[in-house]
Amino acid sequence: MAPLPLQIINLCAALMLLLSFAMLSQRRVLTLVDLFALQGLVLSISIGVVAWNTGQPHLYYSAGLTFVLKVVALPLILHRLIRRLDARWESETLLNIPTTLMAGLLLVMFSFALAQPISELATTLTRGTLGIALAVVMLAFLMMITRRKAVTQVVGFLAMENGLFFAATSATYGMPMVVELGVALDVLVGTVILGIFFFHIREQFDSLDLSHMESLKED
Amino acid sequence: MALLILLGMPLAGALLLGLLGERRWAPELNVLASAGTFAASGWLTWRVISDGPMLVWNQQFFMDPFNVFLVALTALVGFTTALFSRPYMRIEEHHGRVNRRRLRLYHSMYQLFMFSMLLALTTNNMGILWVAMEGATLATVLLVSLYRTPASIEAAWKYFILCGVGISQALFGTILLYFAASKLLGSEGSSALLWTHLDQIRGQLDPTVLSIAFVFLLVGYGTKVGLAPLHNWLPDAHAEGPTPVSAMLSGLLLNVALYAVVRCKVLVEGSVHSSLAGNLMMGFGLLSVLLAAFLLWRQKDIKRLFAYSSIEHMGIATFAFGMGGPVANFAALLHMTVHSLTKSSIFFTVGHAAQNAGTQTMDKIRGLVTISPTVGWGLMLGTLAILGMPPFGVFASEFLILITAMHEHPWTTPILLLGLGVAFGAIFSRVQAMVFGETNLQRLPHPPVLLPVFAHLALVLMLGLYIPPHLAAWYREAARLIG
Amino acid sequence: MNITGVTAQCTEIAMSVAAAPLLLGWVNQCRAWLQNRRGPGLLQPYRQLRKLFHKDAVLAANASPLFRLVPYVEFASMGLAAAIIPSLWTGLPFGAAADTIALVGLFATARLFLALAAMDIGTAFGSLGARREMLVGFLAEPALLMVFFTTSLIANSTSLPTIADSFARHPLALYPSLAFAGVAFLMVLLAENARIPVDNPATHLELTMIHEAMVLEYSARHLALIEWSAALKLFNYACIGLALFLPWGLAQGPADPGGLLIALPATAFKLLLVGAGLALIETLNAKMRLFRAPEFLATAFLLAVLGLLVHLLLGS
Amino acid sequence: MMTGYPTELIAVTALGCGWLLIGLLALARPHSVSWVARGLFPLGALAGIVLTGLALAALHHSAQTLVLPLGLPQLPLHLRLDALSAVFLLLIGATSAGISMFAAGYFRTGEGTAPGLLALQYHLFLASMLFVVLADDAFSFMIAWESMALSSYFLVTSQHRIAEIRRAGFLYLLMAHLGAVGILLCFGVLQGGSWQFSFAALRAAHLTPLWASIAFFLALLGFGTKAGLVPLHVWLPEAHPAAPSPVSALMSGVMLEIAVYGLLRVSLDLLHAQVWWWGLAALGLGLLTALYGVMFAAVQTDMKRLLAYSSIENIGIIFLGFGLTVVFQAFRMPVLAALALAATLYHCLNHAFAKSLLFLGTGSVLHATGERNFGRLGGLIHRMPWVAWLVLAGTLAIAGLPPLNGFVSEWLLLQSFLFTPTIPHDFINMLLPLGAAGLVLAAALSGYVMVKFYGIVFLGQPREARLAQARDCGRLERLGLLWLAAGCVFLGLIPVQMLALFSRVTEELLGASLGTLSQHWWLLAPLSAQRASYSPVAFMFSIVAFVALTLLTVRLLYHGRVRRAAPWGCGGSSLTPRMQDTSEGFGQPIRQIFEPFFRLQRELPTPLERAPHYRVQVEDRFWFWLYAPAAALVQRIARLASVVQQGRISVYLLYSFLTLMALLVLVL
Repeated sequence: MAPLPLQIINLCAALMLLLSFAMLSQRRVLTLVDLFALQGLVLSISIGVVAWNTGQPHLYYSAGLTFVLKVVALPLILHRLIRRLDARWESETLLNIPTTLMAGLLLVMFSFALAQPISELATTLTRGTLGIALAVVMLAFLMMITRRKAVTQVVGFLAMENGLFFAATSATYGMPMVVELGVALDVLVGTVILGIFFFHIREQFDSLDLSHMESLKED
Repeated sequence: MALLILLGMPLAGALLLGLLGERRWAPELNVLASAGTFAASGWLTWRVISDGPMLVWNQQFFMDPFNVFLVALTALVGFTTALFSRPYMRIEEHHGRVNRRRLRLYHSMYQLFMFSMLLALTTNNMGILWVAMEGATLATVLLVSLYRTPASIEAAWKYFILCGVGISQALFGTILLYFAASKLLGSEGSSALLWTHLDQIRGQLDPTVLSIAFVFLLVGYGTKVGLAPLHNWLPDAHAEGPTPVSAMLSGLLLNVALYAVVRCKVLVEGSVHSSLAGNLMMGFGLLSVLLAAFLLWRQKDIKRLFAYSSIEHMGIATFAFGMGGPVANFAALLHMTVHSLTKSSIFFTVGHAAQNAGTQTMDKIRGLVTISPTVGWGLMLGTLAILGMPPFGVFASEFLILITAMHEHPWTTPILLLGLGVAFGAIFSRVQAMVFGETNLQRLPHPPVLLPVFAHLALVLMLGLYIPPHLAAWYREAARLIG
Repeated sequence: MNITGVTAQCTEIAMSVAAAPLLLGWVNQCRAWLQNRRGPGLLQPYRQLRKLFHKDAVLAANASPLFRLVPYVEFASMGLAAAIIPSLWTGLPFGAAADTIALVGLFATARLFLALAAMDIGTAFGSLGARREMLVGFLAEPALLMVFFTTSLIANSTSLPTIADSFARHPLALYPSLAFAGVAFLMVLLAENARIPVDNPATHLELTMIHEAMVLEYSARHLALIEWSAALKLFNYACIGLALFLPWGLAQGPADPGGLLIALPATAFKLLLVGAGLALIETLNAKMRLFRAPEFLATAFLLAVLGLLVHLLLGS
Repeated sequence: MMTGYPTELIAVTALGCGWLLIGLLALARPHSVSWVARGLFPLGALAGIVLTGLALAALHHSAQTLVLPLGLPQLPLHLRLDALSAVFLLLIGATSAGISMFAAGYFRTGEGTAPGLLALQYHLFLASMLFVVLADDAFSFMIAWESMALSSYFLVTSQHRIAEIRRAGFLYLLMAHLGAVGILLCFGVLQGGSWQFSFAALRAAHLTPLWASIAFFLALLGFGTKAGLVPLHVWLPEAHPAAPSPVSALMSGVMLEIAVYGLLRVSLDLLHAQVWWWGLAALGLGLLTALYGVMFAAVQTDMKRLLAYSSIENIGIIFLGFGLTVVFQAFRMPVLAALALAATLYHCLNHAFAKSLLFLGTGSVLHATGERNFGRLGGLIHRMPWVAWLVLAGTLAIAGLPPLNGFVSEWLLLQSFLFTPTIPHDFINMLLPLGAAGLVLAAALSGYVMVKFYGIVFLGQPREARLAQARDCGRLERLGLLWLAAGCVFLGLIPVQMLALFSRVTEELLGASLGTLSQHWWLLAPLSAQRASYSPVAFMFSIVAFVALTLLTVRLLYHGRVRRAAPWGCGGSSLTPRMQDTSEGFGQPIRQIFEPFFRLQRELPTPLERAPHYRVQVEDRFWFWLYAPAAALVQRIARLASVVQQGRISVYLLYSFLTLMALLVLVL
């Protein structure tokens, strides 16, 4: 029987994976954002547990930062943007959803296989979760590939960051503080810039659909 | 101290320009800040040359011959680009493509971009390196979309998403690196992310983790280098942004990204004890050269043309770093130097040419040499230099790369040469048509500043015929570091 | 180089120059006989020359100095060629100054100048003739040189007197390669001297003429020199043929007065035979259509090359 | 044997820098014709004469070397002046002296590039050729080599407003670049793992026969491209005519020979000519080139294109000699190899003089009439006697007629062919003499070509009325032409002395001198006087004497009366200049005989046409066999490649994703 913290973290990991799949299959953009916020919440909980377990103070900061950023700030910004831009529905995905889910399943298996040799080296309690973190990253990647709306692509991008953070905590008990701060700053600034971009895109293309943005190519 | 000025100067410039950017003398301020940065880089270089590598500020910053030369190069090109940008942006304003508010954004982001590149180069922390690279992306996204045309928005969006995703992979790689190192160095503080520390223990790092990490790092930073097939953002971003930004992207950002890849490669090579990393880089390099060379034949837009040429040259440099060894590394460093000097000078002339014609479509640019001899000859000579014609420096580096390839991996030489030959035909046929012939262009409202162009070309010419002993020793030292 | 040598050399040139119209007359006479005509007599060419020399020269209004110079160059070239070719003696001093290759070059020079002169006036005929002449030349020259090559390889020398010497002094040997070379040479001779079947010296029909078309604008002394050099050319070619294929009886060097006594009648006799033979060939053959001429000459060239190959293959 | 202080080498280097300096000086007042043309070009010509002298002096010393503190750190620039370089320096100096002198009078304002810039490019061109010859390591060789290509490219495109010229320039530089790639690869193979790129090291490197053969063929490819070896010749007839005439002269007369120098340097000096079939390949290609070039020359309608094709022919002859050299050397017959090499070098020199002369002549014609097309020229001997008579010397020389220089080299080459049956190889000794047949055929055809060239341009009646306004060239131009024409005659008369000079080269490269050339200074008798001899002096003297004698005799014995009359009009009305034979007509027999080699496009008039129109165009088959398909292939691959960049961001992300996956799989 594993110690309790480990069980919690494993549970969080499973939840994150589940949420990733949920996001992959979700068409409503607002729900997608909610799911993203939920994932952020799970992430911050897991970071908190790791912090509690290892007693590293900077992980508490990290958990707090994650919470503020990914559960509160970003979903809020996204919600407001979506309302103002009226982009609630995802149009048809490039790959239909069942197929996407099947592909996602394969990706998860691949990620586990990839993480196997790495996890064996890990000394941390949470090493088993590295595969899941990688799977989350990959699933987010898949989502970005298959979606057509600018907003969903951004959500996918942010979900990828979630997976990265999860990897950072689960595998290594968090990156150095400086780095985490920097990463957080980048994410925030990036989201703001993206927000600005949405307006530009709408101004120029009258829609957030990415199919309008295929003019730059070789012919 | 020099480092402080080096990093502080653009940061302060960014803030100041962010506040005062709408003034009429903002471009001059931009030049001034860049000049200050350049001076600081000179000072820093001199310090490193005289005192050897330095490690400062809680070991967070690190200067060795490898990065100090890139710092100097970055600061130089940043300075000359600022010089060029002054009349260029005035003309753009005159043509009504930008207004004062945009110019404020432009100048401020310009300095921020410089800052993040210099930070990426000087930091010792792989995490900060990542942060700085991402910061550079963010700064340039706004620069690329400066004109707010549909095309520029599209280009910026693609740039942002592709590079963002790419750089996320790099973060994952960095995490894995940290993971591998923290077992040996402990996770206290940031020592497990400091390159100097990693470099010392690289032999003990776990090879499996490191090779997986390298894949992520290579794909991540490789996206920014513009390696095929991760290059797709590059031509769009180069073509749609303002020309000074294209010059900086091609001349500097790609170098910085390649720098990051090479730093990672050093660690991985040390750990894995096989040529895996090198082979991967060679593969990407060759693919980039070939793909870019053929795609060059399909170009209609002048800036896209040279963007593909940048992909090609980054491919060559990556290939050379992949081969490794003193000569190839030396050549690759030299190639980075001459490429960024040449390419930025080309973009300077290209910018003015496009302004002369009022379009970037190559079919509409004719007879540059008649309407503006300096722009025309600058473009012609720059093109010949970039195509690897002696006596320019690009030839020297390509010569070294080719002979090394012939020696170490003979089968790659025909591929490289095929790429170079095809690229030669593609670029030259177009440039010749633009430079020579009857003209249909208009004169510019402001006289172009072409000092940067010819200064760069003169430097490239010099490097082709004579590499000063100091510089050579420096390159050699850097090549030795890279291994 | 001694005084005897120079004297002999000059004598030889003088005799060639003097005898050349005679050979032409002989050929014409033979032809007339073969064609059941009486013929104008052996000396007709001399009369012709005399008449021409007496006339006033008429030059085209736009003739350049080159036009006036060419007859002299022509004549000099052929005279010089006579010096190279051993018609009576071998081992004359000038023999060393030019070998067979130079001889071919000399003929080419003469041809080139004549062609240039033909183009000088700018009439349609002139340039037509020049073009045809050069066409004949560019095929005939290599053939001639290949003939020389074969003989040179046999004799290990390119010097014509040496070749003749070595053929004459060596015990009789059968050289199959020389048979090919001989036929090729004969064909070249016919073509180069504007003989039937390539050209007809007696015609002025514009569709077919080659040599005559080139010299249409010449008159009086210029024409005389040209005609004379044409005769000399025929003489030279005949002597080349003799030196290569029937070299017996030549005097060995100028210091051999006894040899001359044999050489003179021997050469005269051989030339008589050659002239008669030529007349026979010309009578038996019809003039070819012009565009067949390249085929004729290509055959000559091929034969010459074949001769060379046969020599290399059989070593004889 | 490095001896003494490299005085000549330093002087030559300084001279090269002097040329560069002249070029830079021209930039001081780029638009002033009087400064550039009357001031600087004669200075450049003077430098050429000095260079000639220095080269002659250097031929009497052993090799000199110099290392400059320039270039790459591991590979400083090495310079070396040995006999082979000296011969080619002689060629550059002597020829360029004449050309520069001509150029001084030739360049005027208002023709494309500013005169100052032109002068810069011109002198850069000269200097780079000089440094090609001096270069003693791969890197400096490549720099000089490509600078040569680059500067000549700019010269070619100086009248860049004309679309064909731009096209020609592009083709030229592209081919030059491809050739340079071949040379670079060749050096890469040559170092054979030693990692040393000085020629001294390359010379010492030991290669297996396979690698040596690869190196040789790369060299043949690289230098052959520059020299215009068929089938790599397509750029030549486009680029040479496009350039201003002094530049055409330099390119045809000097640059092509520099390419030959490169080949000689690599294959004889660095590779030691080990394998006999290299020679056979060079010989075969040379033969093909010679015949192909002359055939195409015969059907041209543009006088400069005709000369360009004639250059191809001469390059073929030079390669023929080179191939023979290699064959002899590989069979260890150094004396014969020396003879063939001497012939090759001699032909280089002869071609340099004669072809430059002809190109300059066309330049004068072009200036006087503005016409390059044979169809609109004619009768210029009356208007431009100086040009016409001096060009005649070049015409005769190119046609290979005694006693001028072209004959001597062909004579020597034929003499060496006569020794091929002694080669100890059963098949080769029969095959090679046939090469002589080809050579003779080419030489004879070149006579045809030269008659066409000279006859149509200078003789006959002017085909256009405005040709009557043509003026003879100026004094400086005359001087230049005179220098080159004198060179043609002079080189024809002193073969013995020239061979003595070449003997130093053969000693150096092949280890055999030409032996005792002759007892007499005037009698050329290589190997043995019994075997073959030729005395151009006696020849020249006799023919002049004979002409004089005949003239005198005729004058003395007969009257000198001359009447002028209209030419015979065939019994009809007066002749018009349009009734003269055209260049198309002159080429017709050749077109017919060699029809399979040409790609002909004919437009024949139909009987019903109001304005009947006849046009015939001759095109190069190689272009359609080799180059057009290659270009189409590149385009096709490019079109395929452009699928990669099709605009959709999802696909781009997919690439990234797949790359990541693939690499991960690879790593695992």
